[in-house]
Amino acid sequence: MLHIPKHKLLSLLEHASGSWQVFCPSRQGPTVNFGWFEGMVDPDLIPVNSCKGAFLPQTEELFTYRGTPETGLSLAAGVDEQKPVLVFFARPCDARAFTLLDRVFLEGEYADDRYKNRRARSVVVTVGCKSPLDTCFCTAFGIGPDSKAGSDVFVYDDGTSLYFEPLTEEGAGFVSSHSAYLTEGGTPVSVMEELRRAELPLAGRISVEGMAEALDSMFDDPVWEKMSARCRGCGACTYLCPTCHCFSVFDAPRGVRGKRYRSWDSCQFSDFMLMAGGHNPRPTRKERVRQRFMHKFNYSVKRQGDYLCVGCGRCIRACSVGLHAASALFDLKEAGRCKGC
Amino acid sequence: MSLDWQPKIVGFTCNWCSYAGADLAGTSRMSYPASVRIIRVPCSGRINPVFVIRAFQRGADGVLVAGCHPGDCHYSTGNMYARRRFQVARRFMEYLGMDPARLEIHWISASEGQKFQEVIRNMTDRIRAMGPNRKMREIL
Amino acid sequence: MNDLREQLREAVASAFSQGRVRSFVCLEKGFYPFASIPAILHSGSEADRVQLGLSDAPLLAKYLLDAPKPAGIVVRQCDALGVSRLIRDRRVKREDLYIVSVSCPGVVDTAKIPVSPYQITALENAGDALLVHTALGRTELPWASVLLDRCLSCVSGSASPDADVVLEGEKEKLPAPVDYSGIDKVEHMTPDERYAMWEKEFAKCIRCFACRNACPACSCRKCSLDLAEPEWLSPAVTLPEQFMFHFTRAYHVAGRCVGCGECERACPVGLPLMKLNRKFTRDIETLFGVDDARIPRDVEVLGTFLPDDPEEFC
Amino acid sequence: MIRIGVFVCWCGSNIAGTVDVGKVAEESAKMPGVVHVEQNKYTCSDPGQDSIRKAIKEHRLDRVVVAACSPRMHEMTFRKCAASAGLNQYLVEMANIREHCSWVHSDMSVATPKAVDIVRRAVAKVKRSVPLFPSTIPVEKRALVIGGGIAGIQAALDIAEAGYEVTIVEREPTIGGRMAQLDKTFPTLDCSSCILTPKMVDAASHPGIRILTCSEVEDISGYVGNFQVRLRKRARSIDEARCTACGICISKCPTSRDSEFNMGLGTRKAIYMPFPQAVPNKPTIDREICRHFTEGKCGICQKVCPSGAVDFSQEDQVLNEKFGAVVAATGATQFSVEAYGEYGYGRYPDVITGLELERLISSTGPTDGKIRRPSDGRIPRTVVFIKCVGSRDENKGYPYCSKACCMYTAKHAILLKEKIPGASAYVFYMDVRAGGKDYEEFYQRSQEIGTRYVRGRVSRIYPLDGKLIVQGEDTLLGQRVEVEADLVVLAAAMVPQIDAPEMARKLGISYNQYGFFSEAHPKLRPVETNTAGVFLAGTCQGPKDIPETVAQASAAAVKVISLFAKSELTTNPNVASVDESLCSGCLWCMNVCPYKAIEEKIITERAGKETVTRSVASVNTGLCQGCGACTVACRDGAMNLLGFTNEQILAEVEALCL
Repeated sequence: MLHIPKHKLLSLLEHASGSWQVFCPSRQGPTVNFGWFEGMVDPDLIPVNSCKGAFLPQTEELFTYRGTPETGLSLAAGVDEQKPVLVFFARPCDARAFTLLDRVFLEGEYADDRYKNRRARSVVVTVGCKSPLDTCFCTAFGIGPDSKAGSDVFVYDDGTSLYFEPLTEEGAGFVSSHSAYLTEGGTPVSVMEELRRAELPLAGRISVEGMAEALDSMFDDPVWEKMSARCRGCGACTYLCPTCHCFSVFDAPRGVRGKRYRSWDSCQFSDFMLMAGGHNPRPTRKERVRQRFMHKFNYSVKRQGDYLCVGCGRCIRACSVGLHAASALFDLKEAGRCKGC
Repeated sequence: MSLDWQPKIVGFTCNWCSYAGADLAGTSRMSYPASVRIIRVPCSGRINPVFVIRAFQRGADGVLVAGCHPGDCHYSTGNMYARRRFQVARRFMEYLGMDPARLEIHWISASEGQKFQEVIRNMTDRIRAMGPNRKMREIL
Repeated sequence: MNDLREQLREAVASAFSQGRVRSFVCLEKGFYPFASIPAILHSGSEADRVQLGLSDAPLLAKYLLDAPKPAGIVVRQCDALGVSRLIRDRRVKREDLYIVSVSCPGVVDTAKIPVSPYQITALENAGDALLVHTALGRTELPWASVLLDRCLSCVSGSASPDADVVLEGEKEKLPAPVDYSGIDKVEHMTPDERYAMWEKEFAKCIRCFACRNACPACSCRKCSLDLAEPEWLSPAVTLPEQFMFHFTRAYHVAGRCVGCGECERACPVGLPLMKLNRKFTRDIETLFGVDDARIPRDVEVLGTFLPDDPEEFC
Repeated sequence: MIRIGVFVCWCGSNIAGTVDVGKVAEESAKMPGVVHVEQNKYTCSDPGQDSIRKAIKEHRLDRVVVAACSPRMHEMTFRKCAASAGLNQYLVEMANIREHCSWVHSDMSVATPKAVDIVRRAVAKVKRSVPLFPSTIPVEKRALVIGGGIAGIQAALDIAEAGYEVTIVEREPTIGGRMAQLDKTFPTLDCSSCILTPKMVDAASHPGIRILTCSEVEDISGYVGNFQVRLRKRARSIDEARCTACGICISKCPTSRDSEFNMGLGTRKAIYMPFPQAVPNKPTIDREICRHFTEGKCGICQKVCPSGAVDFSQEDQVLNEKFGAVVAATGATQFSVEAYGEYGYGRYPDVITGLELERLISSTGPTDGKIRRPSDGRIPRTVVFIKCVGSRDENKGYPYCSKACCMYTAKHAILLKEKIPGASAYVFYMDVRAGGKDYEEFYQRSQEIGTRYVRGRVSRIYPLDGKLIVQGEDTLLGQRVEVEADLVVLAAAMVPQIDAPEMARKLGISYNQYGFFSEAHPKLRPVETNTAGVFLAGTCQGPKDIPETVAQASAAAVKVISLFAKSELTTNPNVASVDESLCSGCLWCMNVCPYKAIEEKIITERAGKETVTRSVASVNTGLCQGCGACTVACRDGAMNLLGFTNEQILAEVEALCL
């Protein structure tokens, strides 16, 4: 396998950033966050945020306009970087999440042009998850520290070197174009073994078996009221989630010029569904929290055939009042069981 | 920095004192740099510090907040609130990294046309030396 | 300890049985056994759920907004200040509340315990130390090193006297002056350094509003930052807008912040929000001679003035 | 669809000389919403205004921007012009390209783009303007005068003479106030009573004036033209209609106490008239000491009253009345000179205050006008006057100058010499302030007759052999002075009534750090307060002498009269306005409002399936003066200021920064 000493990684990325827009984790004070490469990279810690921003930026400019209805309008499409996107050090859960986002943005009748453009020419380099956190439960969704779904290159980290395993044609292309930085030889067998054997203590407490079906009859279950009572209505869970993808579109007019943007939005915000006439179909926390989990564990299974959750645990770490996918799955299971008895 | 670069200064002035002071500078033909653009509000107590941030966001190089001298407010107490608000808000803006010289707060009475002139001249000189503001500024 | 929990449970149960409350805001065991979560009880039969919340306790005051009234609440001093804030802001009425106040030795932050929560079998407060029991044995950690940040500048570990029930147990062991050294550090930077620092911090912000939603001083029915017209804040998450957001949020709680730090605890990306809030708090204290600006007063500091306030404008 | 017309004025060469008006017009035409632009030589002239009217009609303009001079100059002109063309006058905005542009710049290449920016600001603002409608409020044409001293009497007489009803509320049993206690007045030395009592009688007999004595204001609500006032008329225990003021009751009453009117230098009965010329001329029973009330005994007065006017069962009356204007004439009181321990007031009976001396000089006083020492009744030969007791002294009193003391001390010195020929007078002073018509001459006169003015403070007074030894320093000569005095008179400062702050709160007006009521503007609105419809007269606003007091009282009366001359009041529509859907009801806005114009309002609304009530802020548009301080106090963004809305100001900022 091709490999590179860890301390030389930065020079590889600096080279890569010549022809790629690199999205990777870097240390920001006490935490590690995903973001556009600015000369720093941190392969060790699991980032606070997910890397969905590589293809679905929190805020992106759709187009600019100029003129007035009286004088006529001219439009110019938002600047789309010419360089393809390289996601570096995604985690297996993140990579898997990309495949879920693809179903939303690429499949069906309409494809989202801007997502498609970024995604089409991209390469996702995933690092095997050597030290999963106490909040990780990807195995509950059939993912694991060595899962390859959604990745173009898989990287094994043996502590001193990084071993590159190309999985796709694009991945192979990326590796070969950086062969100058890589040395051939060896297979990180012990790392591979370690990843295979890794156990996630949380996953043992969670089972999604039959969850989608159980939820079919739980829309009016009192459990929603109980679960949502503590929700503070912020968007931390949805914004850090690798699979949440809601956005809103709005203008920023400045005199005779202006821009149209789209930005992430969150179903947990009280006015997410607020209509111009003042009606709000999801007026309370209960409806909003229910929407979030029904979407993840029921609607998406019906629509796209998969849970919209990869067990990354980010919502667990993000929520200040302990309302997250794991607690929800646990509580819903309990409630579902009680229904049966 | 080009010497004829003209900074953009947004001036919030109360109607009764400082706007009238600026009028007096005009009727007395006291010239000053064409840097300032005035927004008239009834009282300095109407000036929300958030307006200042908005001005910097949209491209102001400096912001002037002006009202009646404390004790002379047309509404008796408006400038007293303004004084407290801007004492803390200005410190906070500086804490966020805004250059202190870009926000000035002055008490300018209706009879102080000359003071208005001096304030604009001095402020313009200082900001001209610093160059355009880039902090908090949006790119269009 | 357990004794205090038992007293608390009884207080909650009797509040329901005496018809004093229709709901009770308290803490209960969360998904992780050592992380407490907020609970809103609706009958005395649920009183068994009540926990003191020795670790990771979220602050509860804001749940009073929606809890059916009359509503009971269990408060430590930090939460008592939040409740007082809501009362001064007229978002809840004191007569609609049934306050059970408990003394507090500080709340453990399990994130500061270098042991996986799955391994912890029990946590024990042993005076100056926290004893962490695991299957493998016992780890002893200095008490101050495992507390939530907010406990390090605690107003008082005593129970709040303005309560309907006062439960005294162990009290805060740490003298707790507010630490302004972080603010001094920022103040000593040049404007450009400060700007660069905040730019970096604000770039992390994902505008999830966790800070605002957790804050007992941010209780507007509808936040002005959510309005489409006038657009105080654009939904575009760009740096200039981040400055607008963080300026406005901090300015709106200036002189009203109770210093509980729940914003910082709620922030999922770890922004040092108290560095913003405390800047205002300290300036207000020094400029206007306010004793401890964290304590809610009948008249807001920025909603009043003295004719001889310091004059620095000319 | 918004259709803005922009009218760019040349103002002859005033604007066109420095600003390329054509260019401004051209740029204005490109601004969003602008459908019509024209230039005028003089837009404010008749033809200029005609062209605006014509354009409004022809181009169906719904907003107008006039780029010309300062709005402080011609905003009203163009508003009226637009209104005459059927456009709501608040849809007119001015762009000040003269005072703020052409007159302060000389370079056309600089002034022109600035003028364009200024127009852009006005366009952006007017786009967000909405029609506003001044509301009219009726005026209750009755005035309330609080305080029946010379200020209140004068104000009441002037208002009543104009044909409006006035009620004087006086808490003492008689009107007359401080002036009634004085003997002579400076600088003319005419007798105080001789000029005051006729006015008191005039007031009492005026058909338009009602006098309520023993009465106080308990509460005031409402706003200009419409004040709701709750008055309490304390029981006098005398049926005023029956009483003939024969005075038998007074002579037979067995109980007495120190007379307030005589500053404690004499006594009065439990049933009493403060002084013989009291108005109304009816006695009052002091229930605190009357034996009928304290012990349940006595009742002599009732027995001796030939007309059966004594009524022990009388109760306080509470009156709720409506007034259109209020004149506060609550007066001042005398500084408590006990603060100056070194002068020995209270310990040495022969150390007295100026007001006490007035009573000793007065022929209606306890000594029938003979100046006698309180201690032994002897006629004093040497009298020391000490000025600035409590005034101009931050340590023991107040820093302000009490204004009248220099002159009344000069008067006392003159009267002393008149009453006791050969007596000598020493005046210890800091400065002599004799600003006023004939005042300096009056002061000179007091010196000419031999009053010795010693510049310096008195450090100590002590008794010795029936005399008071006054030690001080003559700072002009730099030597110690010691005077053996028979009597020492302290010129005590005028200080606000103790309950002045409470009264100010009832009136919704502000007061200064001492407690004197604050006028709306120290120079230009000296009798108005910051609460519309409340005016000030006399010493409640600050130390004054009689001429000044009377002048201010008449000024206040004129303000009331001009208010009443209108059948209804038009309110300024640029007032605060609450978006109830946003208001969280914290009411912090209420605290910052200087006009008490914001009150709590309980609203009921649907929330889901429930009906809930909650409180929100509500603006009384009659009281609101439109300062906008509340808007910044409002975090919710619920409070806005019509004509200067958040939307407008943010749009202006944006327009200027483009």
